[in-house]
Amino acid sequence: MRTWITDEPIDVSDVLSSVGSDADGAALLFLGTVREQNEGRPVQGMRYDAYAGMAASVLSEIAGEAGERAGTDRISVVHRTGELQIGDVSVAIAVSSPHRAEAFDAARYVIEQIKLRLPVWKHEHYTDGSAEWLDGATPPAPAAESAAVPAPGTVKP
Amino acid sequence: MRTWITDEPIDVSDVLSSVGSDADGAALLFLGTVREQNEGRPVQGMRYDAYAGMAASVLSEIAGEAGERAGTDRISVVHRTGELQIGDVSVAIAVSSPHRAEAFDAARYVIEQIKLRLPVWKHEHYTDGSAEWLDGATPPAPAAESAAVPAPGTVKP
Amino acid sequence: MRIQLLLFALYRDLTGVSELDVQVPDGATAGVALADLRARDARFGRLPERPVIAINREYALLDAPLADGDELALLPPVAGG
Amino acid sequence: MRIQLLLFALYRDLTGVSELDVQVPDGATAGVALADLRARDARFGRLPERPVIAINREYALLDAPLADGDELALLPPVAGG
Repeated sequence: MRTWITDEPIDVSDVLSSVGSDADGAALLFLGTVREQNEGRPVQGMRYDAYAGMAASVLSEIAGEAGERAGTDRISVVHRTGELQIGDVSVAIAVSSPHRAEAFDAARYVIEQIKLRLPVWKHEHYTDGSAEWLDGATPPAPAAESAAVPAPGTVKP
Repeated sequence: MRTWITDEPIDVSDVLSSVGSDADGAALLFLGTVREQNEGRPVQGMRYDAYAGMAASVLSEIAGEAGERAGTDRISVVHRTGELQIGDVSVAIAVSSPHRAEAFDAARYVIEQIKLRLPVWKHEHYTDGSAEWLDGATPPAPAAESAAVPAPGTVKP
Repeated sequence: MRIQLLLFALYRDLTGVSELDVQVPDGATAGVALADLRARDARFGRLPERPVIAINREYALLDAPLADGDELALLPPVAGG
Repeated sequence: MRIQLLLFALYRDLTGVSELDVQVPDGATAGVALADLRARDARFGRLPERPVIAINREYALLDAPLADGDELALLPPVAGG
Protein backbone atom coordinates (compact mmCIF):
# COMPACT_ATOMS: atom_id res chain seq x y z
CA MET A 1 0.00 0.00 0.00
CA ARG A 2 1.54 3.28 -1.12
CA THR A 3 -0.23 6.62 -1.16
CA TRP A 4 1.18 10.07 -1.63
CA ILE A 5 0.52 13.67 -2.67
CA THR A 6 3.01 15.22 -5.06
CA ASP A 7 3.60 18.44 -6.94
CA GLU A 8 5.79 16.62 -9.47
CA PRO A 9 4.49 14.96 -12.67
CA ILE A 10 3.18 11.46 -11.95
CA ASP A 11 5.18 8.57 -13.37
CA VAL A 12 2.34 6.23 -14.31
CA SER A 13 4.57 3.26 -15.16
CA ASP A 14 6.06 3.53 -11.72
CA VAL A 15 2.61 3.56 -10.11
CA LEU A 16 1.52 0.53 -12.11
CA SER A 17 4.66 -1.46 -11.47
CA SER A 18 4.35 -0.85 -7.73
CA VAL A 19 1.42 -3.28 -7.66
CA GLY A 20 1.19 -6.83 -8.95
CA SER A 21 2.27 -10.12 -7.46
CA ASP A 22 2.45 -13.75 -8.54
CA ALA A 23 -0.81 -14.29 -6.65
CA ASP A 24 -2.65 -11.74 -8.75
CA GLY A 25 -4.48 -12.39 -12.00
CA ALA A 26 -5.69 -8.84 -12.50
CA ALA A 27 -4.13 -5.38 -12.38
CA LEU A 28 -5.87 -2.11 -12.98
CA LEU A 29 -4.57 1.40 -13.49
CA PHE A 30 -6.89 4.39 -13.43
CA LEU A 31 -5.74 7.84 -14.50
CA GLY A 32 -7.55 11.12 -14.10
CA THR A 33 -6.42 13.73 -16.62
CA VAL A 34 -7.11 17.41 -17.24
CA ARG A 35 -9.67 17.91 -20.02
CA GLU A 36 -9.60 20.62 -22.66
CA GLN A 37 -13.10 21.81 -21.82
CA ASN A 38 -15.55 21.73 -18.96
CA GLU A 39 -19.25 22.11 -19.67
CA GLY A 40 -18.40 23.71 -22.96
CA ARG A 41 -15.86 26.24 -21.64
CA PRO A 42 -12.40 25.88 -23.19
CA VAL A 43 -9.91 25.12 -20.42
CA GLN A 44 -6.38 26.47 -20.37
CA GLY A 45 -5.18 24.56 -17.33
CA MET A 46 -5.98 23.67 -13.77
CA ARG A 47 -4.42 24.39 -10.41
CA TYR A 48 -4.88 21.75 -7.72
CA ASP A 49 -4.64 23.03 -4.17
CA ALA A 50 -4.54 20.57 -1.30
CA TYR A 51 -4.56 20.57 2.46
CA ALA A 52 -1.45 18.49 2.02
CA GLY A 53 -1.00 17.08 5.51
CA MET A 54 -4.61 16.03 5.79
CA ALA A 55 -4.87 14.86 2.17
CA ALA A 56 -2.00 12.43 2.70
CA SER A 57 -3.76 10.78 5.61
CA VAL A 58 -7.19 10.75 3.96
CA LEU A 59 -5.66 9.15 0.86
CA SER A 60 -4.04 6.51 3.00
CA GLU A 61 -7.35 5.85 4.80
CA ILE A 62 -9.18 5.51 1.49
CA ALA A 63 -6.62 3.07 0.12
CA GLY A 64 -6.82 1.08 3.35
CA GLU A 65 -10.59 0.84 3.09
CA ALA A 66 -10.39 -0.19 -0.58
CA GLY A 67 -7.82 -2.83 0.25
CA GLU A 68 -9.98 -4.23 3.01
CA ARG A 69 -13.03 -4.40 0.74
CA ALA A 70 -11.05 -6.03 -2.05
CA GLY A 71 -8.84 -8.27 0.05
CA THR A 72 -5.60 -6.93 -1.41
CA ASP A 73 -2.77 -4.78 -0.11
CA ARG A 74 -1.47 -4.11 -3.64
CA ILE A 75 -2.83 -0.60 -4.00
CA SER A 76 -0.96 2.57 -4.93
CA VAL A 77 -2.56 5.97 -5.16
CA VAL A 78 -0.98 9.30 -5.97
CA HIS A 79 -2.65 12.69 -6.30
CA ARG A 80 -1.00 15.63 -7.97
CA THR A 81 -1.06 19.25 -6.81
CA GLY A 82 0.03 22.48 -8.44
CA GLU A 83 -0.37 23.77 -11.99
CA LEU A 84 -1.47 21.18 -14.55
CA GLN A 85 -1.87 21.43 -18.31
CA ILE A 86 -4.40 19.71 -20.56
CA GLY A 87 -3.68 15.98 -20.60
CA ASP A 88 -1.63 16.01 -17.41
CA VAL A 89 -2.37 13.22 -14.95
CA SER A 90 -3.98 14.53 -11.76
CA VAL A 91 -4.51 11.18 -10.06
CA ALA A 92 -3.25 7.64 -10.61
CA ILE A 93 -4.66 4.57 -8.90
CA ALA A 94 -3.18 1.11 -9.34
CA VAL A 95 -4.62 -2.07 -7.83
CA SER A 96 -3.83 -5.71 -8.32
CA SER A 97 -5.77 -8.65 -6.92
CA PRO A 98 -6.27 -12.36 -7.52
CA HIS A 99 -9.46 -11.77 -9.53
CA ARG A 100 -10.68 -8.92 -11.69
CA ALA A 101 -13.86 -7.94 -9.87
CA GLU A 102 -11.91 -6.89 -6.78
CA ALA A 103 -9.45 -4.78 -8.75
CA PHE A 104 -12.27 -2.95 -10.54
CA ASP A 105 -14.21 -2.43 -7.33
CA ALA A 106 -11.21 -1.20 -5.37
CA ALA A 107 -10.07 1.27 -8.05
CA ARG A 108 -13.59 2.58 -8.44
CA TYR A 109 -13.99 2.92 -4.68
CA VAL A 110 -10.75 4.89 -4.43
CA ILE A 111 -11.65 7.41 -7.13
CA GLU A 112 -15.20 7.89 -5.82
CA GLN A 113 -13.94 8.45 -2.29
CA ILE A 114 -11.24 10.83 -3.52
CA LYS A 115 -13.93 12.95 -5.13
CA LEU A 116 -16.01 12.82 -1.98
CA ARG A 117 -13.44 13.23 0.79
CA LEU A 118 -9.98 14.26 -0.35
CA PRO A 119 -9.25 17.84 0.75
CA VAL A 120 -8.21 19.04 -2.69
CA TRP A 121 -9.62 21.90 -4.75
CA LYS A 122 -9.50 22.68 -8.44
CA HIS A 123 -8.97 26.17 -9.77
CA GLU A 124 -9.81 25.98 -13.44
CA HIS A 125 -8.33 28.56 -15.83
CA TYR A 126 -10.17 29.23 -19.07
CA THR A 127 -8.74 30.32 -22.38
CA ASP A 128 -10.60 33.64 -22.04
CA GLY A 129 -8.43 34.48 -19.03
CA SER A 130 -11.08 33.86 -16.37
CA ALA A 131 -10.74 31.28 -13.62
CA GLU A 132 -13.04 29.52 -11.20
CA TRP A 133 -13.05 27.16 -8.26
CA LEU A 134 -14.87 24.04 -9.40
CA ASP A 135 -17.97 22.94 -7.53
CA GLY A 136 -17.11 20.24 -5.10
CA ALA A 137 -18.59 17.60 -2.87
CA THR A 138 -19.49 17.98 0.78
CA PRO A 139 -17.65 15.21 2.61
CA PRO A 140 -19.84 12.96 4.78
CA ALA A 141 -20.10 14.27 8.34
CA PRO A 142 -18.00 12.30 10.80
CA ALA A 143 -19.81 10.28 13.44
CA ALA A 144 -20.83 12.44 16.41
CA GLU A 145 -18.27 12.54 19.19
CA SER A 146 -20.56 10.76 21.65
CA ALA A 147 -21.27 7.95 19.18
CA ALA A 148 -17.55 7.35 18.81
CA VAL A 149 -17.22 6.58 22.51
CA PRO A 150 -17.89 2.87 22.99
CA ALA A 151 -20.66 1.98 25.43
CA PRO A 152 -19.41 0.57 28.74
CA GLY A 153 -18.45 -3.06 28.48
CA THR A 154 -17.96 -2.99 24.72
CA VAL A 155 -14.33 -1.89 24.79
CA LYS A 156 -12.10 -4.58 23.36
CA PRO A 157 -8.88 -5.29 25.23
CA MET B 1 -9.92 1.61 -31.83
CA ARG B 2 -7.10 -0.94 -32.02
CA THR B 3 -7.45 -4.66 -31.35
CA TRP B 4 -5.05 -7.47 -32.04
CA ILE B 5 -3.92 -10.98 -31.14
CA THR B 6 -0.19 -11.47 -30.64
CA ASP B 7 2.25 -14.18 -29.70
CA GLU B 8 4.79 -11.57 -28.59
CA PRO B 9 4.99 -10.11 -25.05
CA ILE B 10 2.52 -7.25 -24.61
CA ASP B 11 4.00 -3.77 -24.23
CA VAL B 12 1.56 -2.31 -21.69
CA SER B 13 2.88 1.27 -21.92
CA ASP B 14 2.27 1.14 -25.63
CA VAL B 15 -1.30 -0.08 -25.11
CA LEU B 16 -1.99 2.65 -22.56
CA SER B 17 -0.48 5.42 -24.63
CA SER B 18 -2.57 4.40 -27.64
CA VAL B 19 -5.64 5.82 -25.89
CA GLY B 20 -6.18 9.25 -24.34
CA SER B 21 -7.14 12.54 -25.90
CA ASP B 22 -7.52 16.14 -24.78
CA ALA B 23 -11.26 15.50 -24.55
CA ASP B 24 -10.80 12.72 -22.01
CA GLY B 25 -10.68 13.09 -18.24
CA ALA B 26 -10.28 9.38 -17.50
CA ALA B 27 -8.08 6.57 -18.75
CA LEU B 28 -8.13 3.00 -17.61
CA LEU B 29 -5.77 0.10 -18.20
CA PHE B 30 -6.73 -3.44 -17.28
CA LEU B 31 -4.20 -6.28 -17.32
CA GLY B 32 -4.85 -9.96 -16.99
CA THR B 33 -1.81 -11.87 -15.73
CA VAL B 34 -0.91 -15.52 -15.18
CA ARG B 35 -1.27 -16.52 -11.52
CA GLU B 36 1.01 -18.83 -9.61
CA GLN B 37 -1.84 -21.10 -8.57
CA ASN B 38 -5.32 -22.04 -9.62
CA GLU B 39 -7.74 -23.46 -7.08
CA GLY B 40 -4.80 -24.44 -4.92
CA ARG B 41 -2.74 -26.19 -7.62
CA PRO B 42 0.71 -24.65 -8.16
CA VAL B 43 0.93 -23.42 -11.74
CA GLN B 44 4.09 -23.61 -13.82
CA GLY B 45 2.81 -21.71 -16.83
CA MET B 46 0.00 -21.46 -19.32
CA ARG B 47 -0.36 -21.95 -23.03
CA TYR B 48 -2.97 -19.84 -24.77
CA ASP B 49 -4.32 -21.30 -28.01
CA ALA B 50 -6.54 -19.19 -30.22
CA TYR B 51 -8.58 -19.53 -33.36
CA ALA B 52 -6.54 -16.57 -34.50
CA GLY B 53 -8.49 -15.42 -37.51
CA MET B 54 -11.80 -15.53 -35.69
CA ALA B 55 -10.39 -14.17 -32.42
CA ALA B 56 -9.18 -11.04 -34.18
CA SER B 57 -12.63 -10.26 -35.51
CA VAL B 58 -14.44 -11.14 -32.26
CA LEU B 59 -12.05 -8.88 -30.35
CA SER B 60 -12.74 -6.07 -32.78
CA GLU B 61 -16.51 -6.62 -32.42
CA ILE B 62 -16.25 -6.55 -28.63
CA ALA B 63 -14.24 -3.33 -28.65
CA GLY B 64 -16.75 -1.80 -31.05
CA GLU B 65 -19.64 -2.69 -28.77
CA ALA B 66 -17.81 -1.32 -25.73
CA GLY B 67 -17.03 1.89 -27.55
CA GLU B 68 -20.64 2.31 -28.57
CA ARG B 69 -21.85 1.76 -25.00
CA ALA B 70 -19.28 4.15 -23.60
CA GLY B 71 -19.38 6.76 -26.34
CA THR B 72 -15.64 6.61 -26.98
CA ASP B 73 -13.47 5.30 -29.79
CA ARG B 74 -10.34 5.39 -27.62
CA ILE B 75 -10.15 1.67 -26.88
CA SER B 76 -7.22 -0.69 -27.41
CA VAL B 77 -7.32 -4.39 -26.67
CA VAL B 78 -4.63 -7.00 -27.17
CA HIS B 79 -4.74 -10.68 -26.31
CA ARG B 80 -1.65 -12.82 -26.09
CA THR B 81 -1.24 -16.37 -27.36
CA GLY B 82 1.48 -18.96 -26.88
CA GLU B 83 3.47 -19.98 -23.81
CA LEU B 84 3.20 -17.62 -20.84
CA GLN B 85 5.00 -17.65 -17.51
CA ILE B 86 3.70 -16.59 -14.09
CA GLY B 87 3.18 -12.83 -14.09
CA ASP B 88 3.06 -12.52 -17.88
CA VAL B 89 0.31 -10.33 -19.26
CA SER B 90 -2.29 -12.33 -21.18
CA VAL B 91 -4.63 -9.48 -22.01
CA ALA B 92 -4.41 -5.69 -21.90
CA ILE B 93 -7.37 -3.35 -22.28
CA ALA B 94 -7.02 0.43 -22.39
CA VAL B 95 -9.91 2.86 -22.59
CA SER B 96 -10.14 6.61 -22.28
CA SER B 97 -13.31 8.68 -22.13
CA PRO B 98 -14.48 12.10 -21.03
CA HIS B 99 -15.74 10.77 -17.68
CA ARG B 100 -14.67 7.89 -15.46
CA ALA B 101 -17.86 5.82 -15.37
CA GLU B 102 -17.68 5.13 -19.11
CA ALA B 103 -14.04 4.06 -18.97
CA PHE B 104 -14.74 1.64 -16.11
CA ASP B 105 -17.85 0.26 -17.80
CA ALA B 106 -16.16 -0.18 -21.17
CA ALA B 107 -13.08 -1.93 -19.78
CA ARG B 108 -15.24 -4.21 -17.67
CA TYR B 109 -17.48 -4.99 -20.63
CA VAL B 110 -14.48 -5.91 -22.77
CA ILE B 111 -12.97 -8.32 -20.26
CA GLU B 112 -16.31 -9.98 -19.48
CA GLN B 113 -17.07 -10.45 -23.18
CA ILE B 114 -13.55 -11.77 -23.82
CA LYS B 115 -14.16 -14.46 -21.23
CA LEU B 116 -17.54 -15.26 -22.74
CA ARG B 117 -16.89 -15.11 -26.48
CA LEU B 118 -13.25 -14.94 -27.48
CA PRO B 119 -12.18 -18.22 -29.12
CA VAL B 120 -9.14 -18.72 -26.93
CA TRP B 121 -8.27 -21.68 -24.72
CA LYS B 122 -5.94 -22.06 -21.77
CA HIS B 123 -3.75 -25.07 -21.27
CA GLU B 124 -2.49 -24.83 -17.73
CA HIS B 125 0.74 -26.61 -16.77
CA TYR B 126 1.25 -27.53 -13.13
CA THR B 127 4.50 -27.83 -11.23
CA ASP B 128 3.86 -31.58 -10.83
CA GLY B 129 4.19 -31.98 -14.61
CA SER B 130 0.49 -32.44 -15.33
CA ALA B 131 -1.52 -30.14 -17.57
CA GLU B 132 -5.17 -29.38 -18.20
CA TRP B 133 -7.47 -27.41 -20.43
CA LEU B 134 -9.24 -24.90 -18.22
CA ASP B 135 -13.01 -24.97 -18.01
CA GLY B 136 -14.46 -22.34 -20.24
CA ALA B 137 -17.63 -20.51 -21.05
CA THR B 138 -20.19 -21.46 -23.66
CA PRO B 139 -20.57 -18.44 -25.94
CA PRO B 140 -24.14 -17.18 -26.36
CA ALA B 141 -25.87 -18.81 -29.32
CA PRO B 142 -26.13 -16.52 -32.32
CA ALA B 143 -29.60 -15.40 -33.40
CA ALA B 144 -31.33 -18.00 -35.57
CA GLU B 145 -30.76 -17.52 -39.29
CA SER B 146 -34.41 -16.71 -39.98
CA ALA B 147 -34.48 -14.03 -37.27
CA ALA B 148 -31.48 -12.35 -38.88
CA VAL B 149 -33.38 -11.79 -42.12
CA PRO B 150 -35.23 -8.45 -41.86
CA ALA B 151 -38.98 -8.59 -42.33
CA PRO B 152 -40.17 -7.16 -45.67
CA GLY B 153 -40.35 -3.38 -45.62
CA THR B 154 -37.89 -3.00 -42.71
CA VAL B 155 -34.75 -2.97 -44.83
CA LYS B 156 -33.02 0.38 -44.55
CA PRO B 157 -31.75 1.88 -47.78
CA MET C 1 -19.23 -30.42 -51.50
CA ARG C 2 -16.01 -29.96 -49.53
CA ILE C 3 -15.49 -27.96 -46.38
CA GLN C 4 -12.51 -27.12 -44.23
CA LEU C 5 -12.93 -28.51 -40.68
CA LEU C 6 -10.99 -26.91 -37.82
CA LEU C 7 -10.69 -28.23 -34.27
CA PHE C 8 -9.15 -26.54 -31.26
CA ALA C 9 -7.83 -27.20 -27.79
CA LEU C 10 -9.60 -30.12 -26.05
CA TYR C 11 -11.38 -31.19 -29.25
CA ARG C 12 -8.06 -31.38 -31.02
CA ASP C 13 -6.68 -33.54 -28.20
CA LEU C 14 -9.75 -35.80 -28.18
CA THR C 15 -9.67 -36.47 -31.92
CA GLY C 16 -6.05 -35.97 -32.84
CA VAL C 17 -7.35 -33.75 -35.66
CA SER C 18 -6.60 -30.05 -35.97
CA GLU C 19 -7.54 -29.39 -39.57
CA LEU C 20 -9.23 -31.55 -42.16
CA ASP C 21 -10.48 -31.06 -45.68
CA VAL C 22 -13.68 -33.16 -45.80
CA GLN C 23 -16.44 -34.15 -48.20
CA VAL C 24 -19.94 -33.58 -46.81
CA PRO C 25 -23.41 -34.09 -48.37
CA ASP C 26 -24.39 -31.24 -50.69
CA GLY C 27 -26.60 -28.69 -48.95
CA ALA C 28 -25.94 -30.18 -45.51
CA THR C 29 -26.36 -28.08 -42.40
CA ALA C 30 -23.43 -28.02 -39.98
CA GLY C 31 -25.29 -30.50 -37.76
CA VAL C 32 -25.89 -32.91 -40.63
CA ALA C 33 -22.27 -32.62 -41.74
CA LEU C 34 -21.09 -33.45 -38.21
CA ALA C 35 -23.44 -36.43 -37.90
CA ASP C 36 -22.16 -37.66 -41.24
CA LEU C 37 -18.56 -37.33 -40.10
CA ARG C 38 -19.31 -39.08 -36.83
CA ALA C 39 -20.84 -42.01 -38.71
CA ARG C 40 -17.79 -42.33 -40.96
CA ASP C 41 -14.96 -41.61 -38.56
CA ALA C 42 -14.85 -42.93 -34.98
CA ARG C 43 -12.54 -40.13 -33.82
CA PHE C 44 -15.39 -37.63 -34.07
CA GLY C 45 -17.53 -39.82 -31.83
CA ARG C 46 -15.40 -38.52 -28.93
CA LEU C 47 -16.78 -35.00 -29.30
CA PRO C 48 -19.96 -33.71 -27.69
CA GLU C 49 -22.95 -34.16 -29.96
CA ARG C 50 -23.80 -30.48 -30.15
CA PRO C 51 -20.55 -28.52 -29.95
CA VAL C 52 -20.39 -24.76 -30.33
CA ILE C 53 -19.44 -24.05 -33.94
CA ALA C 54 -18.31 -21.22 -36.14
CA ILE C 55 -18.84 -21.03 -39.88
CA ASN C 56 -16.36 -18.85 -41.70
CA ARG C 57 -15.14 -17.41 -38.39
CA GLU C 58 -18.54 -16.46 -37.01
CA TYR C 59 -20.49 -18.26 -34.33
CA ALA C 60 -23.30 -20.20 -35.98
CA LEU C 61 -26.12 -22.59 -35.13
CA LEU C 62 -25.95 -26.28 -35.98
CA ASP C 63 -28.90 -25.87 -38.31
CA ALA C 64 -27.07 -23.27 -40.39
CA PRO C 65 -26.50 -24.49 -43.97
CA LEU C 66 -22.98 -25.02 -45.27
CA ALA C 67 -21.70 -24.06 -48.68
CA ASP C 68 -18.85 -25.51 -50.67
CA GLY C 69 -15.51 -24.20 -49.38
CA ASP C 70 -16.86 -23.11 -45.97
CA GLU C 71 -14.64 -23.17 -42.91
CA LEU C 72 -16.39 -25.05 -40.09
CA ALA C 73 -14.76 -24.77 -36.67
CA LEU C 74 -15.63 -26.89 -33.62
CA LEU C 75 -15.08 -24.82 -30.51
CA PRO C 76 -14.74 -26.12 -26.95
CA PRO C 77 -16.00 -23.75 -24.23
CA VAL C 78 -13.81 -20.66 -24.54
CA ALA C 79 -11.48 -19.31 -21.87
CA GLY C 80 -9.97 -15.99 -22.91
CA GLY C 81 -8.61 -13.36 -20.55
CA MET D 1 -6.44 29.37 24.33
CA ARG D 2 -4.87 29.72 20.89
CA ILE D 3 -5.54 27.69 17.80
CA GLN D 4 -4.11 27.59 14.32
CA LEU D 5 -6.75 28.46 11.74
CA LEU D 6 -6.29 27.28 8.14
CA LEU D 7 -8.36 28.28 5.12
CA PHE D 8 -8.28 26.85 1.62
CA ALA D 9 -9.32 27.56 -1.95
CA LEU D 10 -12.53 29.61 -2.17
CA TYR D 11 -12.53 30.40 1.56
CA ARG D 12 -9.02 31.74 1.25
CA ASP D 13 -10.11 33.94 -1.65
CA LEU D 14 -13.22 35.15 0.20
CA THR D 15 -11.36 36.17 3.34
CA GLY D 16 -7.85 36.87 2.11
CA VAL D 17 -6.68 34.64 4.97
CA SER D 18 -4.81 31.40 4.49
CA GLU D 19 -3.41 30.83 7.95
CA LEU D 20 -4.00 32.60 11.22
CA ASP D 21 -2.93 32.08 14.80
CA VAL D 22 -6.01 33.11 16.80
CA GLN D 23 -7.20 33.45 20.38
CA VAL D 24 -10.52 31.69 21.06
CA PRO D 25 -12.55 31.29 24.29
CA ASP D 26 -11.20 28.52 26.51
CA GLY D 27 -13.09 25.26 26.02
CA ALA D 28 -14.88 26.56 22.91
CA THR D 29 -16.25 24.15 20.37
CA ALA D 30 -15.23 24.75 16.76
CA GLY D 31 -18.65 26.31 16.12
CA VAL D 32 -18.30 28.70 19.06
CA ALA D 33 -14.78 29.62 18.00
CA LEU D 34 -16.00 30.44 14.48
CA ALA D 35 -18.93 32.50 15.76
CA ASP D 36 -16.51 34.39 17.98
CA LEU D 37 -14.19 35.05 15.04
CA ARG D 38 -17.08 36.17 12.87
CA ALA D 39 -18.15 38.68 15.55
CA ARG D 40 -14.66 40.11 15.83
CA ASP D 41 -13.49 40.05 12.20
CA ALA D 42 -15.75 41.00 9.26
CA ARG D 43 -13.71 38.94 6.80
CA PHE D 44 -15.04 35.73 8.32
CA GLY D 45 -18.59 36.93 7.77
CA ARG D 46 -18.10 36.09 4.11
CA LEU D 47 -17.89 32.37 4.85
CA PRO D 48 -20.87 30.02 5.10
CA GLU D 49 -22.14 29.74 8.66
CA ARG D 50 -21.59 26.03 8.95
CA PRO D 51 -18.52 25.15 6.87
CA VAL D 52 -17.06 21.67 6.76
CA ILE D 53 -14.14 21.61 9.19
CA ALA D 54 -11.22 19.48 10.17
CA ILE D 55 -9.56 19.50 13.56
CA ASN D 56 -5.97 18.34 13.56
CA ARG D 57 -6.36 17.04 10.00
CA GLU D 58 -9.48 14.98 10.60
CA TYR D 59 -13.01 15.84 9.58
CA ALA D 60 -14.91 17.00 12.65
CA LEU D 61 -18.33 18.32 13.65
CA LEU D 62 -18.83 21.94 14.59
CA ASP D 63 -19.78 20.89 18.11
CA ALA D 64 -16.42 19.18 18.64
CA PRO D 65 -14.43 20.83 21.44
CA LEU D 66 -11.11 22.54 20.67
CA ALA D 67 -7.97 22.32 22.73
CA ASP D 68 -5.09 24.75 22.98
CA GLY D 69 -2.78 24.39 19.98
CA ASP D 70 -5.34 22.64 17.78
CA GLU D 71 -5.26 23.09 14.02
CA LEU D 72 -8.73 24.10 12.79
CA ALA D 73 -9.22 23.99 9.02
CA LEU D 74 -12.19 25.43 7.14
CA LEU D 75 -12.80 23.35 4.03
CA PRO D 76 -14.85 24.36 0.99
CA PRO D 77 -16.59 21.48 -0.81
CA VAL D 78 -13.76 19.23 -2.00
CA ALA D 79 -12.96 18.40 -5.62
CA GLY D 80 -10.20 15.83 -5.85
CA GLY D 81 -9.62 13.54 -8.76
